[in-house]
Amino acid sequence: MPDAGAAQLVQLLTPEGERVEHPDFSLDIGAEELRALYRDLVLVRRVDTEATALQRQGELGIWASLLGQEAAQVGSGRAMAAQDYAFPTYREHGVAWCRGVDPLNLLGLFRGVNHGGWDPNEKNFHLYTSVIGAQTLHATGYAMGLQKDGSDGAVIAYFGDGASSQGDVNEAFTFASVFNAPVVFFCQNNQWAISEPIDKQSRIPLYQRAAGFGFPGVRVDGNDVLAVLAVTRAALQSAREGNGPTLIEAFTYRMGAHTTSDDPTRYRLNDDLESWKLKDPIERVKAHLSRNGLADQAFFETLEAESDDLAARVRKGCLDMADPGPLSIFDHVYADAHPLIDEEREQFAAYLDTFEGSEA
Amino acid sequence: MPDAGAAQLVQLLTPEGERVEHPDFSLDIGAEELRALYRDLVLVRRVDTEATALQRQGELGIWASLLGQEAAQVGSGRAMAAQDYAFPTYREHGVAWCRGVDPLNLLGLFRGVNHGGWDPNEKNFHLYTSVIGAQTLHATGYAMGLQKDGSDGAVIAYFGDGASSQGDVNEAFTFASVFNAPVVFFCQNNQWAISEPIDKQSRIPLYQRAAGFGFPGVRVDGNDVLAVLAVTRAALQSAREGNGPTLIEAFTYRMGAHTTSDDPTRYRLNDDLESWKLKDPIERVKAHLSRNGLADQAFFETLEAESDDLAARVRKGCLDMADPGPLSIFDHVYADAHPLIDEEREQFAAYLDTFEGSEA
Amino acid sequence: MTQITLAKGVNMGLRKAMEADPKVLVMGEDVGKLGGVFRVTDGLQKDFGEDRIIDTPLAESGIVGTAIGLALRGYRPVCEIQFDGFVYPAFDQIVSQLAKMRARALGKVALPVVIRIPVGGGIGAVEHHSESNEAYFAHTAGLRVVACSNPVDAYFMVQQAIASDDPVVFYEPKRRYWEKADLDESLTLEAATPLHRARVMREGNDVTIAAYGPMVKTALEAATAADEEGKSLEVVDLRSLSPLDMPTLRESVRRTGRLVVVHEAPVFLGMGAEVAARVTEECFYSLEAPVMRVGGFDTPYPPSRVEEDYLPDLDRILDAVDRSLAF
Amino acid sequence: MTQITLAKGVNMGLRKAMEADPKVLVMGEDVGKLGGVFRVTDGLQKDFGEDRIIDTPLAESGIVGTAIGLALRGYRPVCEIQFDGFVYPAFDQIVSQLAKMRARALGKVALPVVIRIPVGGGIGAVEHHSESNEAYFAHTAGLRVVACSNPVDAYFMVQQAIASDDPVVFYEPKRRYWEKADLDESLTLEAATPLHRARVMREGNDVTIAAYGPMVKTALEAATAADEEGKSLEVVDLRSLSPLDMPTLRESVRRTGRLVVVHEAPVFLGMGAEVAARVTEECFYSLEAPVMRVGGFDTPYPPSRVEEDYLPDLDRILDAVDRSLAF
Ligand SMILES: Cc1ncc(C[n+]2csc(CCOP(=O)(O)OP(=O)(O)O)c2C)c(N)n1
Ligand SMILES: Cc1ncc(C[n+]2csc(CCOP(=O)(O)OP(=O)(O)O)c2C)c(N)n1
Ligand SMILES: [Mg+2]
Ligand SMILES: [Mg+2]
Repeated sequence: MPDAGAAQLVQLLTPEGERVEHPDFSLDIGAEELRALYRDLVLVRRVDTEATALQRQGELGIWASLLGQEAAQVGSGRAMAAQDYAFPTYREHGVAWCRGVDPLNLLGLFRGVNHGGWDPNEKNFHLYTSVIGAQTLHATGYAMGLQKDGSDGAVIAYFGDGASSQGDVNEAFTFASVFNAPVVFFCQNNQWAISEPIDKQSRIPLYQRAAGFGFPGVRVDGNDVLAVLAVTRAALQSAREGNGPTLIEAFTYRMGAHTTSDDPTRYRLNDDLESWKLKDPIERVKAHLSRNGLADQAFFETLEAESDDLAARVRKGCLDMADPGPLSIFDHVYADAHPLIDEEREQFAAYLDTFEGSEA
Repeated sequence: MPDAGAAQLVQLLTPEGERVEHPDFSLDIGAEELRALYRDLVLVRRVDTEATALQRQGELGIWASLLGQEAAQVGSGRAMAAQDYAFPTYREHGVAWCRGVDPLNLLGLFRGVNHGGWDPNEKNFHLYTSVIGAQTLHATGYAMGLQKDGSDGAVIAYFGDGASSQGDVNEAFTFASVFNAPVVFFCQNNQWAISEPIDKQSRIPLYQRAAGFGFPGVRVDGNDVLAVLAVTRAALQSAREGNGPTLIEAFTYRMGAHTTSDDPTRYRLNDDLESWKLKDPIERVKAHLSRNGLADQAFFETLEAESDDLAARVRKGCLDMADPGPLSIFDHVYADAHPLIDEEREQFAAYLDTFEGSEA
Repeated sequence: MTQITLAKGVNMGLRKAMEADPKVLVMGEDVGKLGGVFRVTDGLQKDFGEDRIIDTPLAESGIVGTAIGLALRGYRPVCEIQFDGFVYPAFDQIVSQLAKMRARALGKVALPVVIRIPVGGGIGAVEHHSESNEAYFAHTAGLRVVACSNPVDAYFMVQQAIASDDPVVFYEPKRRYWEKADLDESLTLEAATPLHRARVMREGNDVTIAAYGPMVKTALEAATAADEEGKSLEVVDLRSLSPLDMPTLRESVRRTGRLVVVHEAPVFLGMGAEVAARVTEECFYSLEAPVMRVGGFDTPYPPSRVEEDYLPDLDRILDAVDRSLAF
Repeated sequence: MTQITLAKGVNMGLRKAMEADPKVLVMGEDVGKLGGVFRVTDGLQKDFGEDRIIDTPLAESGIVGTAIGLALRGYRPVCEIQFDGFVYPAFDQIVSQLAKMRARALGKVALPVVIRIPVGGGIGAVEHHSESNEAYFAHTAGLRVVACSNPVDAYFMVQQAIASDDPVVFYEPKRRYWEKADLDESLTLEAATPLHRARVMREGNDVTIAAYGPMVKTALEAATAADEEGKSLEVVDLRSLSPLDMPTLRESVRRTGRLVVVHEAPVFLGMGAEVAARVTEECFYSLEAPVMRVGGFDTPYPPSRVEEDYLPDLDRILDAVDRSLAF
């Protein structure tokens, strides 16, 4: 994994949509693949927008928007091979998309019908983890398992800039480094941890943390899907080849509120937002496609329609989602029989029966 | 705080007792001060030897020997100013000595008559902390307090190579760095965490961890009391001047067992021990003093006698130590009155009274 | 008289304490400009500055660990834990350091640290945001644990907690943050009920209901409903979970002969277990029925769409009352 | 028949489990060449290699967190926590991740992780090396918590814990590590008492003593002493703390009418609270006296020179028996 260029932000596509070269990271990519990436970016943003709307309408309890982070997520998500495994935070809707997880699965959690509930092993995409940083250790352990199995899979552990301060994340760095585990630590530095700017977490760029643990760190333009793809591929490849972990800092910006419960006007000014709008991860790919004749009007129109369909499906699926029954509380707490759970389930069922037909 | 020379082990006195220069760290030191350091080294080793003997004779439950780490502890301990504050692990008997804490205070803990019990504020030496790493956060918080007070004091947080893996230690690095706290992280890398060699904690030299958090790290010859003194003084001064934390890795070797309960023959060979014997922290100062005529036979003889007296006093003090009474269990749990404690104390006193005069 | 919410009560209490003692600090995640995710520290940083209202790195062990260091230096830090489910990374610092350091030092240091925790469910939140973990801390010697249930108590109790020279875990019932009550600001701290005293919120003769935090309101509603059925419930707000105010509980139970303990936390080894065991031992001959416990089930806190089934409500309390009366 | 110590029992049980299933791993601090500070993993690394007996970095959260990841990959990790007082840095990973992940995944993942903890006092150790923290984990839904009290149980129970698809906190009474008993190695796991079943260790008629882990031996000694005074004590080894084996307890208490619960942990919200509350509810009309609790005091574990006063002993158990009989 090249470390040399790390001092500089790796970029392969400028905000204006121009391809640029980087001494350490290159990407050979055809028109079709570019269009596919663009499609991913557009669709994940559309799912996100729809989810935000659903929350406003009371259909979701909360939503953590990925707005502005589409490239970081699609770039890294598309860098993964089938046998690779992702451990997300609560914001990796774009990665979920790339892994083939149905957006409706994500919505269940935010609607409050479950705490996750998709089968992590079906798409090699672990459940969302909301305790900050905890999943980086699971990812490391999983990677240690891959290593023991002699598998050629690798793992990506997602986390935020705020999470870099948690003990768990730093312990994950130590374990991964000492055991040379095939794991890529992918930090989306969106520059905010709720209301706290990045300087409350670190006084130096985050990618430099890796050197302190003995593995390479790279800062990539997190709004550049091509650069993220190239850098993540290289890091996964490096892990696969037995070179151990890499830290990728995807430098980006949280364009929306932390979640729909948050009110960013209390703690940040509009200026930054305006300047980051010019770095939009989708616009630059669109500009690149258009300017170079890599996609025609029909492509954009078809995508628009697909996007509308997806949004409609997500909306309908959300509204159709059944609430869990009261006795589901007792399900899946244990794999094996458990007398206390059985007793409580039985008593509660009997108690609920007393209301049968009554109004209470 | 100079960082440039960090790649190299800072040394000012060779194992053969020769003074050498270092581009970044220098020390102007007279004969008297040198003799005083030598005296410290000899006396702390003597206390340690006596404590080990007391443990063997059943007078202490356990003892954690500092054998081999005298220079790291005396050098750093003597670098501190009166207003500075130390947060030790469980092995900093040499630092305690430099702060003026009576060795008998330390013995109380290992004998089992208390869990510490000296007044930390009397000598600015906190209680021993045995939960690995926890004290580094206390040290950082204390340093933040000094900063708020506008004090010109600084703090030293001691910890071991094993401790570097704990989340708490890395969180301390983050807090200290972000708040620019006047704290020196002093890691005695004695190359073992009980039976685990340093490569189970890190694949690169530990001093490099600091750079990942945005502050300087220095590796110093931990068996060279002069180098440790110079480097620690510089780090404390840097902290005092508002430049924030420094990590010092004192590269040394645990010459004895982890504690008297440990059996190192199960996990390490004698070879390393033999080569480290040649780097003994006391012998090199003795050689330097003798060879340069900085101390005469009378000095060494007087010190020998003082050492014997100290050992005798420690032994007698240990044997004379009174066991705590049963009702002491309830003391000092809370500052203010507490009905449950009061009730239990009363009931237990009444219960004990029933045995009065009986044989039970 | 000012009408305040419970959140405002804590806010005003913090302000009072900070005005009275320059050593009082507030630290935590997002407590500064944002005023905390529940706005409990709203406006404090503007008035007291970044030096006293400290936005920390995102690390709970770091928050509590550095608070301990600040306390050793003479400060009185109030740590905000953003949600109940996020206190566990600080568990070691709380139970091994904060709780034990004074005894370790034979009384030579004091640890006046307050850990504020918004607690419990009922707000439709996602996982980890609705937990009730008071039993962990109440089982830990060296800590004091209290829970406020209303705006006026919130105002006084947070000040008392800060004034305590012992570490205090201070629970705020998050779904009651917006409940309102009138506060007489002219009342002094000295006039307030002592921190570790329970309070009879409603007198009754048939069954005693002991609750705390968010469940006090539910218990009072149950008492009103029971009244209509001719059952007279006495409601005791425990307020202090460690230590427990046994005299108040004893007096009530000896009179009514029956006790139902209510909390959101799982029943197994929840506070109800201790209250039941202790009251039974001290009031054995007065009890006409075993102490009944109404609490969360012994499962992880469920998804929000089913939390109303998980949480004790009026009906489940009345059911327990009936079961008690049936003995 | 082989005579083994309790430590050897765990060691042999681990070996059996590792031989039977290549997915079983042991991980922790100093578990390799040293064989752990109590030599429980002695010889295992030599036979199973560094890949399966893993010396980890010194970080408990890291140990449990990576064990969870390994479990997700299909391994069955057995984590050794060096001493009871050092499990707290892993608390978040245990209660928020290990305990809850299966429910979070609607049953789609299993977390067969065992956390071995040498527990309790009586060995003259310094602070943090003598704690009894089972109540924290027993209060946590999603975990199973067991405690062995003798060499034969140690051997079988550790294998059963490893075989469980649920996470198990496995307590080993450290001051009983050197107690000896005969093991019939020809017995299979299937023939052993199920993991979550309590066991009547000695039959009696007057008072039931419920104990677990290190206190079982003490309770049996108390029973012998009581016998001489003409009091017949029944001793139940709870073995499983979560879930509790209520049928066995109920049957005993309904017969004797009296119960004393004994543990080293502080009484306030200790296991005794739950046992007392539950037994009282289920056996209200059979109880002639309130359930008595004998445990550690509600203070931090004291310095070793006074630990014999802190720990429940034969006399304190007999005192509780007398108090029970006096009702
Ligand atoms: C241990 C823990 N503490 C606090 C929280 C509350 N919390 C949720 S998200 C968040 C900020 C996270 O910031 P960052 O890691 O940068 O990720 P981002 O939300 O920006 O994607 C906080 C403090 C939590 N979930 N877990
Ligand atoms: C949190 C925690 N885990 C485990 C232990 C047990 N333990 C005591 S000392 C030690 C090794 C410490 O190694 P190091 O940090 O290098 O310090 P040294 O003993 O070499 O001075 C261990 C694992 C502990 N005290 N605290
Ligand atoms: Mg962020
Ligand atoms: Mg060491």
